[in-house]
Amino acid sequence: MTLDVLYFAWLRERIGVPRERVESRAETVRDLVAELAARDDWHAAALADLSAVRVAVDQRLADMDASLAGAREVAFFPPMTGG
Amino acid sequence: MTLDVLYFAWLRERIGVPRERVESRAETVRDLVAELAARDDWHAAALADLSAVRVAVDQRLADMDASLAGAREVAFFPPMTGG
Amino acid sequence: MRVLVQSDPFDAAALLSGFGAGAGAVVTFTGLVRGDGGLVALELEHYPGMTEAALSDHARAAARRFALTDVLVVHRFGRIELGAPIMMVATAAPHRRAAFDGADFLMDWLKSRAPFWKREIGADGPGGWVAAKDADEDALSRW
Amino acid sequence: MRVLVQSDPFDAAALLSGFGAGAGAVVTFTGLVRGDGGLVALELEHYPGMTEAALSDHARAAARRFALTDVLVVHRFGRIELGAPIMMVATAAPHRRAAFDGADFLMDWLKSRAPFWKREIGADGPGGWVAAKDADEDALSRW
Repeated sequence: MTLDVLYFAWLRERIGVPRERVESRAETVRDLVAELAARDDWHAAALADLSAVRVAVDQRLADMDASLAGAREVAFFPPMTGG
Repeated sequence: MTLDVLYFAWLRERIGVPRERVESRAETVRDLVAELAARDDWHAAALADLSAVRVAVDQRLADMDASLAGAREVAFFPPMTGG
Repeated sequence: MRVLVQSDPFDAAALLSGFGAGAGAVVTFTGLVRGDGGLVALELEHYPGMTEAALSDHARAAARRFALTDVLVVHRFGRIELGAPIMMVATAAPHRRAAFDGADFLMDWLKSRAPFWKREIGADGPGGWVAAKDADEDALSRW
Repeated sequence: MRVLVQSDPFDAAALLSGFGAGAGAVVTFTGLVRGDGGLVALELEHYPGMTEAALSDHARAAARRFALTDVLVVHRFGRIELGAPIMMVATAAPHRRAAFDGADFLMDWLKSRAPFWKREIGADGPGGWVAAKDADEDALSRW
């Protein structure tokens, strides 16, 4: 499947792009993280500590075990600091 | 001693005046209530149920046992409903 | 710190201009005349002299207790029409918890310790005095 | 109910004009850029699309949960100078408890669930990203 993968804040900076389109066979977010981390050192470093990473699937907060069935957009970002 | 006695809200209405100057020998607020209640039926009726009456001595909230030594102004009123 | 007791309407935007400069969090509470059961206005009586002193004392106490960097209290008396603001408190603090708690505390105090008395005005003229609520007394005991 | 996500400054007085008509209680919370340790501005990044949807969902959830009669949320992104407002929430309800709790709940949620990320800007340019606080996560677990 084709996924738009978005990065925000320091994840965007470390990976070097705000978004990328990827071909993926991932069934869950965790599978996708493994695929992305295998791409290069920057992805691997940014996604090394998942306790510091939050995820949204199709713009809804999700967790690492969330299914990607039917998903189009996955975003990775640090814990939010709004307000 | 000479005291200015003030009434607010329904106490003012039932007693019929917003303030009056009284000569008093009261040592406490409770003594003053007894003196006032002895004046006439209106005072007696307004001050009959002290659970519905609050008091301030020299513009500070007080209770029925508060001393009137040195006091100049005593106010009686229902529970407050500000805000 | 600023305390205003007045019969005129107040301009909230003007009062809040520059309020809490340097703070990270500002909370305001505004109480308005709500149209229950044919009410057309409220008439507020107060205790001139005591009101201002009591509000100032309590604004200072709230500032101390919650480390507020600014406090504003404005409270009207006299006739206040349906839908109009009766009063406003504003609190400023470095962080949100103190600003919220300071405003909440001030409101609980104002409801049952500030010397104001509300009477309902209906279409036919003055109605009854608003009764104090046990819930307001209970709210105050939280602090 | 109104949700605004914008880079421009907002006019709080204009947004609050007519807000909560018919309510008895209106609470507002405003978050401002506080000048800690040489900070001259904040830069806020957000997730366009998700931000608006998440804020709207949560404003509706707060309205339902606390029986609010009106909710306003406005949140800026981009560069925000020292002392300027970052965001504001306003809640309206018949009584003060619901208005306070609704605003408090919305703020706890916004702090750690709305997709915004703050970075500090010092005199020499961009500094670090603001770290999420455990206290904010704890605050959310109250509800």
